Amino acid sequence: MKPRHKRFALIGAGLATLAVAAGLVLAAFQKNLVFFFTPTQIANKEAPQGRSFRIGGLVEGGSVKRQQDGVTVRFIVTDTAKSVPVEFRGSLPDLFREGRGVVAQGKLGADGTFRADEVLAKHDEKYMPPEAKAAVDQAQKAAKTVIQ
Amino acid sequence: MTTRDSDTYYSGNASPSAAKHRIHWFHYASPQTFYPLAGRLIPWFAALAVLLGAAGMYVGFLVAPTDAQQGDAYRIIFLHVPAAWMSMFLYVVMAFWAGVGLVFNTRLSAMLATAIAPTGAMFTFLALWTGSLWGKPTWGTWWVWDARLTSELILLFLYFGFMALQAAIDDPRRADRAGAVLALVGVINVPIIYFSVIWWNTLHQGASISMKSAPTMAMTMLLGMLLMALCFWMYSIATILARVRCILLERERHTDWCMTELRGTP
Amino acid sequence: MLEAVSLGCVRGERRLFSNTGFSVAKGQLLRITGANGSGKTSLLRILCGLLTPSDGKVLWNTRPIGEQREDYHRALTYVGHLNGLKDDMTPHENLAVASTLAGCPAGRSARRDALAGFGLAHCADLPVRHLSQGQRRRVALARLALQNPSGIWILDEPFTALDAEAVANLSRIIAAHAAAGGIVIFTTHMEVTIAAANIVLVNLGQQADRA
Amino acid sequence: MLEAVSLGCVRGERRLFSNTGFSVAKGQLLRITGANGSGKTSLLRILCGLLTPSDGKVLWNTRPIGEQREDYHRALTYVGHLNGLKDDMTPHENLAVASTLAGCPAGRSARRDALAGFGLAHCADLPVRHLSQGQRRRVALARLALQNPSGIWILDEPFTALDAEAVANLSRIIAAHAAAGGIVIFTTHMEVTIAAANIVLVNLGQQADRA
Amino acid sequence: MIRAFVCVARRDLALALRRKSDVANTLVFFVIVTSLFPLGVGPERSLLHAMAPGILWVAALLASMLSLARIFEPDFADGTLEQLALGVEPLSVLVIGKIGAHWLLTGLPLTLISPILALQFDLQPLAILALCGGLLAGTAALSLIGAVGAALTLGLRGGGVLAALLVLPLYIPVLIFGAGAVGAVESGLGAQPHLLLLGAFFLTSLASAPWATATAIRIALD
Amino acid sequence: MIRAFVCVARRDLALALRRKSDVANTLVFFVIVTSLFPLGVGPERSLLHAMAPGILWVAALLASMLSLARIFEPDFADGTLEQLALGVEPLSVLVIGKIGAHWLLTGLPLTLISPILALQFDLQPLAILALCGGLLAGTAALSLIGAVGAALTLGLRGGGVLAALLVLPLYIPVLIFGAGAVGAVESGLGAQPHLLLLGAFFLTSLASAPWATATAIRIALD
Ligand code: HEM
Ligand SMILES: Nc1ncnc2c1ncn2[C@@H]1O[C@H](COP(=O)(O)OP(=O)(O)OP(=O)(O)O)[C@@H](O)[C@H]1O
Ligand SMILES: Nc1ncnc2c1ncn2[C@@H]1O[C@H](COP(=O)(O)OP(=O)(O)OP(=O)(O)O)[C@@H](O)[C@H]1O
Ligand SMILES: [Mg+2]
Ligand SMILES: [Mg+2]
Repeated sequence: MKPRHKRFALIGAGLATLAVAAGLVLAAFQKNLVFFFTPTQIANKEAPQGRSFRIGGLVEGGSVKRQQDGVTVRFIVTDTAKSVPVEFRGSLPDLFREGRGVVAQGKLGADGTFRADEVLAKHDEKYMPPEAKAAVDQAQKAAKTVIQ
Repeated sequence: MTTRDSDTYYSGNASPSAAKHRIHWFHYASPQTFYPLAGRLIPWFAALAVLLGAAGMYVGFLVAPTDAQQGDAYRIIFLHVPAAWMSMFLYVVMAFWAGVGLVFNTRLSAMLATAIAPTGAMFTFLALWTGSLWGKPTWGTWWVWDARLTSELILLFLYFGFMALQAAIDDPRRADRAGAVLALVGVINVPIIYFSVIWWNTLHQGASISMKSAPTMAMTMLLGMLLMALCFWMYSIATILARVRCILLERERHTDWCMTELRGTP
Repeated sequence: MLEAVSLGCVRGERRLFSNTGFSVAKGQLLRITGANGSGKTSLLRILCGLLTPSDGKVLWNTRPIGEQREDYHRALTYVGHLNGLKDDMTPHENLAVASTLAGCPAGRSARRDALAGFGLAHCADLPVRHLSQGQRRRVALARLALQNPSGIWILDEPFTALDAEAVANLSRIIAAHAAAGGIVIFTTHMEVTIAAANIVLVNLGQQADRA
Repeated sequence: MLEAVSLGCVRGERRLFSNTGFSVAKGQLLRITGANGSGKTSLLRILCGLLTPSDGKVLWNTRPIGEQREDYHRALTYVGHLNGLKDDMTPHENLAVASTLAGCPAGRSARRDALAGFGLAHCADLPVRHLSQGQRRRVALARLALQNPSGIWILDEPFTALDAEAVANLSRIIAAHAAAGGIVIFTTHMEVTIAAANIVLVNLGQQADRA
Repeated sequence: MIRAFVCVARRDLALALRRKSDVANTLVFFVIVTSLFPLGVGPERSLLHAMAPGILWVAALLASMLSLARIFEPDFADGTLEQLALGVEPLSVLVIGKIGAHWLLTGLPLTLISPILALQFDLQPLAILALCGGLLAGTAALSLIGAVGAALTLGLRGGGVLAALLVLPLYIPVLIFGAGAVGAVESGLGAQPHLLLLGAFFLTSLASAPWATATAIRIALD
Repeated sequence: MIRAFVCVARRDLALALRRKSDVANTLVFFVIVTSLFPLGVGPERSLLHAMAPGILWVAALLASMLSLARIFEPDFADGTLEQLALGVEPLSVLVIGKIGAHWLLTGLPLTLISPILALQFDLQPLAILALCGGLLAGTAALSLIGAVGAALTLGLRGGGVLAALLVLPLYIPVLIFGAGAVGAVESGLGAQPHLLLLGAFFLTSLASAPWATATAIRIALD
């Protein structure tokens, strides 16, 4: 092989390798590779069993109940299709509100209740003043989007 | 791939005639002309940075409305987002100039890369710091190992690695070239940072501003953010130019033009 | 033909030499002289393409060596201060690797002859770590016997550690290579007589004290 | 007075020499000759006490050196194939450590003079890793100028890598040491003229091919 | 080209087998690290089980990193590296040969021995499979990336640490996905996406690392 | 004698500080190992807490072991070791100088930095104290024992591994008592007996290791 040809061969091989790599990445994103699981996934048994994992979704309106002991909180996490009850002992983040996003880390109990060690608030990418927000909420009342 | 490195290896400043041909294109790439030009530009960029910064702060903290979800805590956005943008942008610019230096053996572009690194690292740190400050009230934690946060941390390490590598090498020419290799290898991290929120579902929010759709953000908020971003940009240019001037003097102190320059400013 | 065009070299803060030019044609010997630290090794490494000169360029057959690295390396054999031998391998194995990398793999018998030519027949299968200083140098030099006959040899102090007999032998080999149309560029502090028609001298002068 | 009594040495499977004996008195030079691989380095290391001979013994002032290691080492300076320099330290620092270990710490000015004597004044404060081959050798040899004047010098190929001027200088220094009542034992493959009254030669013969 | 590649790889293999240390060193290190933990942490089963992916992967990563620190150094010191750079074939091809040999001597044995060590921690068979698969691609990626760091710091003052500092940011994703794969299986999910990403990581480094390494070596010889 | 001892120790300190690597190397390694674990194991608080003594001690032990592997090697390669052996003072005294410098450069910084790393793992103040005390005596013992191994394997072909194999059995008691001290405090018991044993271990090695090391070096030079 002449030096020129050799060089082309090497560059070609490099590019081909990169192409295959890109293919693998795309294939990987077809599967679930996630920071948290949604209630639907849990319902479909796609979430880990007997192991600590994260669950994400919206706090269902009116579901937050503080227990007698004052530190334990129960609420329901939903992705509008399915929902999972969550139990948590500890202090909640400021942004924890009903109807807002939440991510909780913990284990799924045998009774289907998710026992959380940590609760984080997740918000979306929308920033707007309260008045505008109210207006938007009015308009979109029915179609509440599932957070990504 | 061999032609590439062979160019850098043998030609470059080894061919004064080539420099003469390029002179129209690369007029300002010659240190003698660049040095005074940079000196003249710095005050302008610095002034712009101050003005834009003042305007951005004013809009961000006094004009922009409270956010419906987060209240006033969201105002940290005016530092966080511009800093995060600059951290990625500067890395790409740095890698670009380092690569140009490696391929064409031009001294100035390598020095530019060296000068960019500390500013880039500073903005990366700022993004991480403001981000975790912001995370505590909003998410309820300083730090989580999600893809956006981890990859941004890796970016900081890459900046550090670049600087440490250059500091460890005495010979400036070798330092430039070794740094360039590292910078180029690290570029792959930047798209990962940017797209991480799309590829994985992260705790970090997705993009509020994108090319494809209208911003999901009130106009005044957006304005404040853009002003701050411009301010950071101008600030970066000013500091980088100043740093390049220092590096130039240090490296070329034996040349005639540096001698006269140094004597001129006692 | 190998040409150096106004080469300059700066190491650390010191300018070792500048505006050094010469050309060596086939069949010629070039000896570089100069005191310790005058930059001989640096010049040889520039000629090999291992070191980038601070000014000037090296041409081979009128083209810069960087543009034809593969062809140039095929013609080139460099024996530096370091022997480039693996301590854990035998002379035989070392030669096998070296000749393959140089693009002209040598068979076992060719290697045996090369080693015998340098008086190493009896220790060709000892690991190099057990050889004496001079024997190691001989193994490094044995590569010369395997490369193509019209190539460029660049030798940095090839005579160090060799005994008188080996020095005479190497001088003979160098002279023969030049006579066969090869190019030899070398440095040495020893007074060696090489029976060759055409020796060019380049002097790098005293220890480089200039700024 | 240093005496070798019927020394023998076996390395690996090979017997390098046997029944080698000699004695060197104060003011004498001993040059050991022999082809590459004949065992010169091994002999010198035996004389230093670094290598144990397979037979025989080394006496200093009629007592075996192993029984008076501290006194013997105080008198001894060994410069081997390896320079024994730390790459990251400057020549100055290297000399300071070496002289302290040898039991006669040298002050800054003494070290400066020693280095200047070997033409290293201008690179006395560069890290050794930046020095050329010959300059390193000179630093190793500069230790000789700091040790006690009636000591034993054992030098293994001290002239390698030195340029002509430095070779002449070292020969002068060796001759002066002998004249002052010291002992010098050395090997070299170069033809060096040392203006000393009393040179003893020991030949280890051809490359040791014997089983 | 192939011939020179094979020659370099065989040379390195032969040298390592002759010294033995290089092969055994990494393995012994790996075994020691993973076995010391139960000693240090105490014998609690569930604890060890939960720690297993992390320990195994961190140990593998460290073993690979440490053995890489000296991949080019001996060649640099004895002058064979400059002979490689003066060889007829592109340096990047020879570099792949060296890295390949390094992987055969560290990554592969490490992968092969890992199932045995995993038994210590009660991992399930499927998780062990994910561990091996991950290590196979992961250690190869580590070797490739590490070689760049080693070449960049060749002959420098702060060598070892600096290499670690340069290389670690790029190691972290490998660690996360590698340990993630095992964890995913343990918690009843598929390891596939993690493994695919590791594979992609490996291929990307395969395409870019040899070039970067070769350039870095030339710079170091300058 | 004191002068030569101080000279050797100062030389090694100066060299290390000049190369930086040698100091930073161990520290960076220690920091990296302890910080990689949370990445590999996952962020579960209680798990990390339980693992803490083990992780910290294993990391310290590995850091010390790895840095020891090359304590005599560079001196051997550049000929300064033979100059030490030809020095006027007994080699064992010079060896203590070298080991002392090594400890100042690895054991001490490691001990000093360990409280900060311990914070990552939520250890209580008393446990951190036990950790530091243990590391102080423990790393010194590790340096002494490790030096014997390093000298024994100097110039041998299987170097690194062999040293590890020789030295490890002696390291393990240090690990067990060291991690035990921290664990004892965490579970409400006193760390004293563990610490006393570590001290005894240190003194025993101080009395015997330098002599053994010096002898091994002479053998290696032969
Ligand atoms: C240490 C933690 C954090 C890190 C490392 C981080 C990093 C980044 C980076 C790299 C970007 C730029 C990427 C892009 O332009 O798409 C970014 C953008 C952004 N971040 Fe963060 N972030 C952190 C925490 C937070 C928190 C806590 C919030 C809000 C609660 C936040 C809100 C945003 C917003 C609104 C953007 C702009 C997105 C856009 O419009 O493109 N970040 N962050
Ligand atoms: N990185 C560096 N920094 C400072 N000076 C350097 C560096 N590298 C080399 N030098 C200096 O450059 C010169 C090296 O020259 P070179 O090794 O080419 O000498 P030489 O002519 O081959 O000498 P010798 O005959 O001793 O082999 C020395 O004076 C050395 O001090
Ligand atoms: N461990 C060993 N096993 C086998 N042979 C060995 C061993 N060590 C040394 N040798 C042999 O002993 C001889 C070494 O001799 P030595 O180094 O003393 O030679 P020398 O006379 O100094 O040679 P030179 O002039 O080349 O320096 C060599 O022939 C070498 O092959
Ligand atoms: Mg030289
Ligand atoms: Mg010898």
